[in-house]
Amino acid sequence: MSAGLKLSDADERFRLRARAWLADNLAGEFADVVGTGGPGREHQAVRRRRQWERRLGASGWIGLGWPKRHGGQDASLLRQVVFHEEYARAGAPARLGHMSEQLVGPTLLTFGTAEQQARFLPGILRGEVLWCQGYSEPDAGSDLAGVRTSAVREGGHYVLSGQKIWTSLADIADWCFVLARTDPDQTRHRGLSYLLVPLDQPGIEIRPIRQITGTSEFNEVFFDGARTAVDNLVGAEGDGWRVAMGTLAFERGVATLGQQIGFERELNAIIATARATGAIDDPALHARIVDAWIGLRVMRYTALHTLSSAGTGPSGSEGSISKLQWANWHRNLGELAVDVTGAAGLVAGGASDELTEEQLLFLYTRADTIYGGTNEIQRNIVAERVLGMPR
Amino acid sequence: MSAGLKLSDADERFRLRARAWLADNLAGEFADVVGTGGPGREHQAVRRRRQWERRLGASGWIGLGWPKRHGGQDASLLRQVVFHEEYARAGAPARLGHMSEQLVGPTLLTFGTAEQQARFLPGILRGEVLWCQGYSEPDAGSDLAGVRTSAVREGGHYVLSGQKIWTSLADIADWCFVLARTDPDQTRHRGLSYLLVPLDQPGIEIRPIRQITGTSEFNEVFFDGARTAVDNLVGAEGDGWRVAMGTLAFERGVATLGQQIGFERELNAIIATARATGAIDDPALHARIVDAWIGLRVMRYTALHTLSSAGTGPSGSEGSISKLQWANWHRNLGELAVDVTGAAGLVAGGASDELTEEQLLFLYTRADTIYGGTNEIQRNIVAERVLGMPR
Amino acid sequence: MRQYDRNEPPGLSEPTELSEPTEPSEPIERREMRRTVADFLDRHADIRTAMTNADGYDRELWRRGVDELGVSALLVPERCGGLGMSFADGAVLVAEFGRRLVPSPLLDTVVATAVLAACGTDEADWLLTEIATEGLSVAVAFAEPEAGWCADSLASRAASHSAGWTLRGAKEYVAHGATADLLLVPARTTEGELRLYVTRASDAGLRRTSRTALDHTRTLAEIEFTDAVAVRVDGSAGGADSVALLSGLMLTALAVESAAAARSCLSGIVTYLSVRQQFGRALGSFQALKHRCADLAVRVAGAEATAWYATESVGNGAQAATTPELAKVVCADALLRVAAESVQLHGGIGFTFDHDAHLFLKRGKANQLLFGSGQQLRTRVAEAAGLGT
Amino acid sequence: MRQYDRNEPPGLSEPTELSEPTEPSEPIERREMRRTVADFLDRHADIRTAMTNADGYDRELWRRGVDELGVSALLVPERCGGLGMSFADGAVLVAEFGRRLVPSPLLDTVVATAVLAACGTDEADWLLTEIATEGLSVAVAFAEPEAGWCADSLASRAASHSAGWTLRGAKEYVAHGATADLLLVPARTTEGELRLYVTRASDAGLRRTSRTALDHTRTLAEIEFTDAVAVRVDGSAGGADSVALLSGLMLTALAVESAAAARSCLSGIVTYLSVRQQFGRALGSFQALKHRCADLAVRVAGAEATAWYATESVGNGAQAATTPELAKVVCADALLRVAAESVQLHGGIGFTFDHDAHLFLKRGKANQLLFGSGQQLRTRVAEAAGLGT
Repeated sequence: MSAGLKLSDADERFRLRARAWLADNLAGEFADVVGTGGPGREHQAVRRRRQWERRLGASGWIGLGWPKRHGGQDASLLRQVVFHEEYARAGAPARLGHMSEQLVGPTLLTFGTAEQQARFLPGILRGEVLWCQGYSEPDAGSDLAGVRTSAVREGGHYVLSGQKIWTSLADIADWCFVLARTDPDQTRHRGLSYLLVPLDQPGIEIRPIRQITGTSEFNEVFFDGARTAVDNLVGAEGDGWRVAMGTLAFERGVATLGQQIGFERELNAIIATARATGAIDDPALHARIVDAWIGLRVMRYTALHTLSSAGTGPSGSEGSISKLQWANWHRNLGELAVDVTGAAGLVAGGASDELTEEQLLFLYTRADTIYGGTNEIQRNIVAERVLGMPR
Repeated sequence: MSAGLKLSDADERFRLRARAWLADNLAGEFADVVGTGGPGREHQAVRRRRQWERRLGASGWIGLGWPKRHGGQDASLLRQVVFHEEYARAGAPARLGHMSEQLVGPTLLTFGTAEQQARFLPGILRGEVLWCQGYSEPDAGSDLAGVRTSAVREGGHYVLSGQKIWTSLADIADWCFVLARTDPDQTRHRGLSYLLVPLDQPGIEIRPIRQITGTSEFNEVFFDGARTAVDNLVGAEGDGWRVAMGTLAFERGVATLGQQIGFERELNAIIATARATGAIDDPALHARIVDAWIGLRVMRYTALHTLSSAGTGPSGSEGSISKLQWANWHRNLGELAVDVTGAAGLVAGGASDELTEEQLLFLYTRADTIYGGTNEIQRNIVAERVLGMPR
Repeated sequence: MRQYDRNEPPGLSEPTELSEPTEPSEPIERREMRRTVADFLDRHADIRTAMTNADGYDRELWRRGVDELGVSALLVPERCGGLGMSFADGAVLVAEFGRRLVPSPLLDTVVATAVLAACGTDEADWLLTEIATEGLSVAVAFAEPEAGWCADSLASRAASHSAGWTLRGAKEYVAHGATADLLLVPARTTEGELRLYVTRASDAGLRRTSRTALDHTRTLAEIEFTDAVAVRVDGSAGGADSVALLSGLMLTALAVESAAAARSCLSGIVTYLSVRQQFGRALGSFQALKHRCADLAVRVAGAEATAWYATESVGNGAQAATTPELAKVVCADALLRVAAESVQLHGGIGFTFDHDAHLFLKRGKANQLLFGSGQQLRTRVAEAAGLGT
Repeated sequence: MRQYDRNEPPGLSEPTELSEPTEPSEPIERREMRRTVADFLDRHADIRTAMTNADGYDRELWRRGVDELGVSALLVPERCGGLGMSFADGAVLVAEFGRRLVPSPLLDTVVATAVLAACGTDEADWLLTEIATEGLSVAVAFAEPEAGWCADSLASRAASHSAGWTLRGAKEYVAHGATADLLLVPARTTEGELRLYVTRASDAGLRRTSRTALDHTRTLAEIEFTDAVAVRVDGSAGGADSVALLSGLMLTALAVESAAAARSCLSGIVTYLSVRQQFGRALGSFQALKHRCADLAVRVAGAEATAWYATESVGNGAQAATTPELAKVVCADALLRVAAESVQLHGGIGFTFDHDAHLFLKRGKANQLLFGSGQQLRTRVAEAAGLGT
């Protein structure tokens, strides 16, 4: 999979530096975190992975692409991709700081005041402060404009009431960025504000949601009189929709090629299983394996194509195409995974009597086509904004 | 395929009678019409097939299910199915009188005046008078309520202006049943009337439409001052929508099981080709062949299931499910057909340099998911009327 | 005559009322039975409690079913104190339990009693009498670690003794095998002949290990037989036929169950989409979702018809021998597809453990795998149809 | 940095303007060329006339292309009087001709000149000079009745004589083979070595038979060689490499053409749906149709990227050897799928000969079959990837 990225000598040196650092650091003190976390296993080794975040931050690997004046490295898009690839290839643990670095950080860089930047960015860059996202609500689903959680100004604070859902990492995060309705007289996307809310306070209750995998990566967050200072408003009051949509746009970015390395590892494991069980000799399963292999290449070429046009092409639209592409591919991979195990897929595996990797993949990938914008929402976006079809 | 129909002894005797009649009549004078007509080949042997219609009529095989008082045989649904099966199994030619017998006949039985029934039904039953359907218009597509062809009353006549399209057999039919707008002040499905119009008159021009197969089964019909007597209005003036929709409901009926015998013949031919070309050893093509075979069984079971509930179950709704089922199956069969021929599918076959049966099937079956209500319309109907989903 | 019915214009009628799924073709008595079972389950079945208790099903519900519905006696001939009903009657129960994913040894018991009734031996009749009167549950112990569900490859051994038979071998994927009262076991005589045996689950010569199943609503067990005392139940005419009947009925029952579950899962989608509002309107009014539901409806209709046909043609020699295989493939595939769409169309909530969407998904995947994979069964169907390569 | 771009909220922005499909990543000069070619074809190409005339293409358009665009000289090295451009430049022409389904020997000529330029022999250079200056068209005569496009099985024979070479054998499915000026032919020496030869189409030792093709926009010929005079064009280093290059470039060119045709076919669907009114609104506003178009857009984006990658990596030994095979499969499948949806979504009009929908459908099916079926190429890809069974 390494083919395709055309690297300068300097970029190649950067790759080697990243590779060496990861090898060194994952071999020693942090050997136990290798391969932990990730879809279906977000509950693994959380304390150790928090420590790992600090290690990453201390060595300057967080905020690679951020401007130097804000503590970043001003690294090119290509180098960010390279780092993601090396990170995935090294089997480094799933990032707990993903939302901190990729969502709230960029939002603050774009919309935050100088004070907010000075206050919040360093903690993110050091890997010390973890953030989670408070957008979805039970009755709104994919329709973010249906947000009902209210934030009422009382003196120097906003007081929040309502419920968020699908908040991953809320149980371990320090702060939450919340989309709340500050103007009750406005409807839909008007009258919303983007607030930074500390989680460790009375008035906030966090309940894990048990998923179809049996594990809990998502939470419900209940606000009942929770407070945050007015200084923690990002953008203008009532301008939260614009800020939040900006955040969403940050979500899909350079991680794609790194993500594909994880996909390749999963596919290789499935192929190995198929050889072991003899499933690879089943024509239908073999055809699906080959299709998966080809599909992974097509995703890689699509990402490289997008990357090669970065800066000149339209932005955002590829995000939805890429999301549909990988989410469907991954979901199909989940079905393939359990199918190659044959009848053994009927029962949990091994002595621990826990679901097998293949069963977890089958179940967990069902979320891929739902979270981060459902397939249905993505198709709307592609049809209307990429193809320009009428509403 | 003969399994599944539970026949009484009397019904079994009916089957044998039909089989014997078909064998006798197709072996002698009409031996040359065996296998003629049908999708992609409607232009074949038209004169001889008109004569065959008369032969059918003379022996009482037209209007089997019609009431005896109108010249029919009052045959049960089961016997109608049996006749369709035997007809298909015998390789009898595609019916030119389909629309006469299955569409306009039932419409006249339900909505016609006694005079209209007396005037028009005997010609249909004798196989002498052929009818075609004037519903679709160029700008309306599947939206029948968008009909623009106008019929203006002048004395004892309606005078028609406008254009119909997708009118199969218009080039050989004697009459056309036309949905026309008699009240120009009304829109959509209001103000339409159902008129019987003789085709052999000035003011009507018929132009064949060349299809993607290169042949022409459909026509455009241009009305420019064409006339028909007011006696030829079926139902009340302005009530044409209801009459026409009744006609559409007649279209899908007992022919299903007979149709499947034709499908089985096509599939068997494809399997024979696959054996000859070695395509059957290609795992992907073999899997598609098996899926097609299974799909044909499922269609048969679905038809039998529907039949077994006839009279007690809801009507109409199965029509859309069955249409989606067979149209998609048949379209897939068309792709399979050309694929099993391998690279030979690139060029026309044989000395005549005409498209092969497989190529014709590939091309023609594209129409299956369009005519008689597109897949899209059928899905709307299933969702809203079978599943009861909100508009 | 149906073809003369009047019809509303497409796209202009009001939605028809949603009614309980029924088999419009079935005799009135059977429809009555369906309603009785449905009422019974609506009142008494609690899937969540049943699937989480140690037994993996609700013993109280079983007991009640024995008393009120005669679930164990249903297919037992009247000569053995049963109700003497047909497999098609039993399929009604399988469908209604399946529609709600009720964890229960019902399916295996229905099939086992049908097979025992067909055996016609004194031993079988004696067991049937006990099953009917005591309300015993039966599990079908068929698959083996090496053979899977391929009857020809089964290797468990039955040895003849003066007192009867003893069994040796290992079985797996036995539904409710850890809790059933009796086990129906195909095994080979020392001459290599395939025969059907019944053992008591309490016999000291067998060890049952419950496995955590992907499908929470159907527990699976491994069973090791080490000289378990058994009774041979098939007659001298030929055990292979009995084993083929057992396999055919299990496949048919799984097809019936899958089709029924697919129908109720689809109903659940439609209900949710009709109620759930987003972007200011019911989700179910979005055309893209409607069309997907319509495609599912086509699939479910085909599955129901196929399950119906397989049930109707049970034991009918005129039918293709592999109708049960075909039916299981078609119906299990349909269920998995509907269930997958159910998770998707429910959005986030469909991904939670508390929502039932995943139970249908897991049942769908499990039913695809039980009694032979899609590919294995397709191969059997293809060979029987002369479509071999 | 792209990830810092602002973004409109989903579902609230105005539709973006539809622009001509471009390769955003391509160098400015190449984009200029694309625009020039597009303008040229928009002005001069008449597909319907070209496909129905006896030649199966428009000789006048070819002549004009030679004069105004240098279509035959494009990839000819400057030392031979050509423009010395790369295969990736040639792919721009292939894409623009493909987008419009222009019947033309362009694709084969682009590939053949690229292969001849890579040969580096005097014979190849001499031919290249003639192709560039005379504006000759070249057809690639590869497939044989027994071997298909499997290079290892090719059986046409080249015999060495004092005056040069003569060819014997039969080729089929030669695009524009009946009208091309030159034929590029892989054949075997008497020692069984695979080599590349060029014959003049006017040679008395060959007979060309035009066949009615499924795809009206690309005529196909059968060619029988009976001691046709030929020139060997590949160097002593190894003809098999040249034949592999020829196969790889043909597959890549077919991929590029298919992806471009898929894109323009999709644009055609979107335009039609946006204009066409039914039930009182634009068809394109129906969500079910939007979602299908969105799925097609994902597919086309993947095909374009794959064709781009295959083109960029031509001759790059670091790439997987079967990238061209993979690209042809992905792109031809995408084209057929888009074209099939195009016929469907255009409704009745899409089923008429006068509408272009069927031309895309036929091109899609033909491109699936040309140079190896999907299954054949998938097998090659799988084996090269170590996915063999």
